[in-house]
Amino acid sequence: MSETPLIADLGAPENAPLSDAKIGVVTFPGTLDDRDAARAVRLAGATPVPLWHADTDPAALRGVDAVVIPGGFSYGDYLRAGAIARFAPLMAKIVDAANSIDKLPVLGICNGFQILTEAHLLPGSMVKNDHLKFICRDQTLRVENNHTAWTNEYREGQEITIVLKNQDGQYVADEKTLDALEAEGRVAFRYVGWNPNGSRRGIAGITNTAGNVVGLMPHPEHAVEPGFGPLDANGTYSTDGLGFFASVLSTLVGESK
Amino acid sequence: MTTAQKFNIDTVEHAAGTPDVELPWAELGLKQNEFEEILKLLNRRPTAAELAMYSVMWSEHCSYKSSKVHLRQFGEKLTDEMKKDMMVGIGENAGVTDLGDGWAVTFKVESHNHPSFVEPYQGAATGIGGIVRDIISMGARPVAVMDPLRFGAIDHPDTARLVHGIVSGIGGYGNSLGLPNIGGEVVFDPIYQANPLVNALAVGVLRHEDLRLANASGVGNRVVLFGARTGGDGIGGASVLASESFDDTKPSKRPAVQVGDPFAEKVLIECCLELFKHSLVEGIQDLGAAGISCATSELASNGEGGMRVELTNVLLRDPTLTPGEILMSESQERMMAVVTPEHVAEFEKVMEKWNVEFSWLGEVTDSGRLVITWDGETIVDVDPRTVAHEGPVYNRPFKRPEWLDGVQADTFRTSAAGKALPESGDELKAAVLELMASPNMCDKSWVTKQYDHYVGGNTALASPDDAGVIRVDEETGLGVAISTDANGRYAYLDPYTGAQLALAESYRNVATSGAVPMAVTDCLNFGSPEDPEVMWQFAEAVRGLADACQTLGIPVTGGNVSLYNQTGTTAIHPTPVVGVLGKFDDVARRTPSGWQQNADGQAIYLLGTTRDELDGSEFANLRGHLGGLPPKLDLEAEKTLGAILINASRDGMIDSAHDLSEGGLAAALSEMVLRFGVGARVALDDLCARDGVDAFTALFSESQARAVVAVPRSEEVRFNDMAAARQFPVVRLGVVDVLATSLEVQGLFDLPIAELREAHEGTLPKYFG
Amino acid sequence: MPRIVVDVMPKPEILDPQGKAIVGALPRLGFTAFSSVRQGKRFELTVDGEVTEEILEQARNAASTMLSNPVIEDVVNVEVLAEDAEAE
Amino acid sequence: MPRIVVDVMPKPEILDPQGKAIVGALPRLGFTAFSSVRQGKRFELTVDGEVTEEILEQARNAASTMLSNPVIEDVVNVEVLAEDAEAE
Ligand SMILES: Nc1ncnc2c1ncn2[C@@H]1O[C@H](COP(=O)(O)OP(=O)(O)O)[C@@H](O)[C@H]1O
Ligand SMILES: [Mg+2]
Repeated sequence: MSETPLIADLGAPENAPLSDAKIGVVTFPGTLDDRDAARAVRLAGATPVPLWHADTDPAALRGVDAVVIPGGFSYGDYLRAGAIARFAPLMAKIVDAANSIDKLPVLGICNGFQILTEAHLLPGSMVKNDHLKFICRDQTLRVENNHTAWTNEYREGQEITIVLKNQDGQYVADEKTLDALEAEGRVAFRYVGWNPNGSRRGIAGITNTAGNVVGLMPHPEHAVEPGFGPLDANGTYSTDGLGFFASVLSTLVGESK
Repeated sequence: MTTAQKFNIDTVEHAAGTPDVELPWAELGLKQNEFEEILKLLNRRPTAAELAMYSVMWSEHCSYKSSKVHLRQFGEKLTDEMKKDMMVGIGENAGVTDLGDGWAVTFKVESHNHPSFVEPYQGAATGIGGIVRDIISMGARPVAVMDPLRFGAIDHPDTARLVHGIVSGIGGYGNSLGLPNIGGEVVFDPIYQANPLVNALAVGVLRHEDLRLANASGVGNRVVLFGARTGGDGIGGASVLASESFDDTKPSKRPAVQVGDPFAEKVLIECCLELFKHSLVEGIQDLGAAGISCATSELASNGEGGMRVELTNVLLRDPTLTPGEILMSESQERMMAVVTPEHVAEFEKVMEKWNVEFSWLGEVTDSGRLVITWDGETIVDVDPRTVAHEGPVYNRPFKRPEWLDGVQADTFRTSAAGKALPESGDELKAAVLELMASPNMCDKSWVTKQYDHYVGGNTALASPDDAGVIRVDEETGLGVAISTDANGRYAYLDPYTGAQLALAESYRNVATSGAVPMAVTDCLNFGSPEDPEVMWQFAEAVRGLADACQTLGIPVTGGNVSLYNQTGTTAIHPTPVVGVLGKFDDVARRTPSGWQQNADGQAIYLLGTTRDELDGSEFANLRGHLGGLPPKLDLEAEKTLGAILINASRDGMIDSAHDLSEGGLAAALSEMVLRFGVGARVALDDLCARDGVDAFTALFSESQARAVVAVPRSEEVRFNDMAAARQFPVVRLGVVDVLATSLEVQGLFDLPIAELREAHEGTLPKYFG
Repeated sequence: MPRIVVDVMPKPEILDPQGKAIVGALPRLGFTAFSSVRQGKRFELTVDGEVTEEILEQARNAASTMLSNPVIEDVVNVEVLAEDAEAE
Repeated sequence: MPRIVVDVMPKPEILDPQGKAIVGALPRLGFTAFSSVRQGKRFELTVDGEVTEEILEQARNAASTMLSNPVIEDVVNVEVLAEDAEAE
């Protein structure tokens, strides 16, 4: 078995209602936010399950109910962000499961989003920020679509503050694709106030047609614990990121009913 | 033909038979007496490979030959109290301090000054890479980095190149490793023009049982090199070794600079942590300066005393490298470990899982000799201690500079710059704005927003707070705080006191965040040790630092010395960068450095005494003056202040706190307002009356052992009682006013936050885009 | 040893932030002749032995599947590097 | 409009982490023919009007002073792009 080393305590809090929901967290070489994503899953009351990029076992997905592809610099972001990771054996399984009738919920955060576009699970791509620098800031987003597997616990139009940190975060796609995304309501999140990287139409995140695959550049897993994340407009700690994980749990509960 | 013959290799046998061969020892930086010492040690001439090893290991950088006699004080002045929590002290890759609950922390600061001047991006990037490997080699998981930086004048034509390159290099490497950057320094001063200082600090945490040291013990244990392949990095200057026979005329091409591969290092970190978790290595050492020469000789001499290595087993990036060059190469992202034979298979499995290249080089012996072969023929046969630890030690002459009396006599108040000082409200307001927009006091977020400070999810405070705070244990909230500080101007005016003031400030910053100071690391950046005046500055700074550590009761656990930071005969200001680490039982108790949104009506107090101390200050610097004596040091007052801040935060008596340092009260109040955009109304009258100073002095003096705090109304009595019990001066300045949109200094000026922010935040973008 | 060059450029309709920054900076250094700049990538793939048509085909496939992302980039060139270029 | 191509490669003796990562990944996709990969940059500078020798000289200067970092990179090529290449 390929265990991801040193993801801290992986158990959900005891007696959590959904602690038997298993959410996979993928580690590639160069992944950075896997431990944070696992923590967020745990704080949301589910059980994080480490998944290993190179796992070729037929059961490599280890029976998880959803998958998070966390942020970082897989393969150093060399060549293009996500370009090499996309070819990992595990990715083929994730793509199949996401496209299957079971519609495995998949969330790609930052580098995870980049990997999902390289894997063609989501349209468009990311290029360097328009200012060409890495940027780390507390970022406000508007939830444009609250019907996806990962956003149903938000209100439509709700503004949330989570962390943005990236170098290649400028979302680009051709006009036709952008128009289609808008028309189909597949823009899931938009930057509010300031567009931090020059993304087309202020797009911070998108969803696939079925709503089970969502990718975004900012990091919900860094806004789940008071005292350790971004500050909202009132200067208080934001835990707005928890909604992503609560949403997927609702989705799973809904399905099992 | 053997490989040795093919390469025309200089073997031990060959050396013994050819005593008269001319060796390029001078080109390799050795002095005549040092070369003679080598001849004596070996009782024959060294082989080319041995010469390579001795020359790099006996360099200033690796042997500390000029600084050693002074650095000893850090050990000699240790008291039992200071040793209490120190698990590993000076001498290992980094010091280790016990945090309790089975946790320990390791941290160290190092310089990468010169490489960063030559190639700013890669120089700074590999600076982070190097210090992080020191932390890994202790058995720890690195958890954060910091970057104290110093540049030339902000408007010098070369400064933008350095700022852009160095900042993106630190970010590019550190961000890719997943290490939050939690603090540092950005200072501009023409004295650093062609000598920017790029210091890098890393901190790591470990469970006690994971502690690893750099020693090769256990006869028969295997020695392995893993990570990146070995290339010609860092041996450019030693290209005389391109031909081991010293007669070849064609110099081979060697890289002028090293390029870092942060991805390779990230994989190396995870791979090492997996090795530690399964206890697969006995000893481990990172490869930094002097590469394999350093790793083999240190591991061997710290362990059983002997090692045998076959050098052709080293995986090469450049097949033209000669044995001497392989021994000297400083290629990044490599580690060396000692593994028992029974763990070899498991070790290899971990390497394969992480796709890390490795090669078995040899084994530990009890021969007392480090024997290196090349295709079976012996090319090195030395006592490893003579390479690693028994290098030359110099008692370099030092002499107090004659110019110093003149400089110290030239005080700010008696100088032309000290005339026509701001007095009226409008003048003082303008001066505050000028100060807060000045290169050293302005907002540094142009730099820090290029750094990830969230990754890991354990960052409880980061820049611009006084200290960076990292949670170590998620269950209990156990954590650490770190601050790094130095003031080159103070140290120039008086190196003994200047070094102590750096420690005092760092200590104060850590205490202000609410943590209990525990340990010290230092990076001593100075000019040439061959200049007796510089050597005097160095000796004084070390003496000062060691004395002050003793008084404060916290040990130096590791550090680094960077000499020769000078252009021609002009040395940089002596710049002892001091990092202090403190402990929190629960980081939830940390104190942020600004008024908070929910703090309306909280009382603002100033702790400490304000004197007329403007010499060496930021205000004097704005007026182009540097002379007089630095502010008075009072370590007992620092201790008391620290105790008050720590206890008050633990008992919920203060909600925000900010220490006073460069820029004095004016800077502290401005920064507290700007932190969360919350206004305040203060008055200086009581302070001025009590301390006998005018408003200008109250605002801009840099007297030490002071801090501003915000106390909830309900806690005022308790807070005052506590300060009184410790006989520490406090004065109430005013109140936090959430509705106010300004910093109002009653009777003098009302400074809108928006105006202050614009001045404060505009400076770096103006120069650097 | 022979090398195959693969050149990849951003698609014309995709904004190229690096090219834009360069074209803005050139005039400040006195280089005024250029109205636009685009920055792409050049890969040099070393082949041990002879470059057969099959190997060239591998290079073309690698160029379109991995070395470029067709959403934002075009492969503009795949060719064997002239022998003399190797000398330098 | 005519374009000048500037090709910049990491110096051969300098580590190229990107090339290293690519050469490690290629075999996993079945591209086994390549023993090493180096990744450099390709710039296309557009000229309004004719490419004179003076403009080409500007391009060469820009290549060595701004488009490359001479400490770690070599300019391997500065040339006018053949007209037909513009079509695509
Ligand atoms: N200024 C200093 N203060 C305290 N310890 C120092 C100082 N400079 C060097 N040291 C210690 O000397 C030892 C050797 O230093 P160094 O050569 O930098 O280590 P490394 O080989 O791990 O880079 C280390 O333990 C280091 O902490
Ligand atoms: Mg070390």
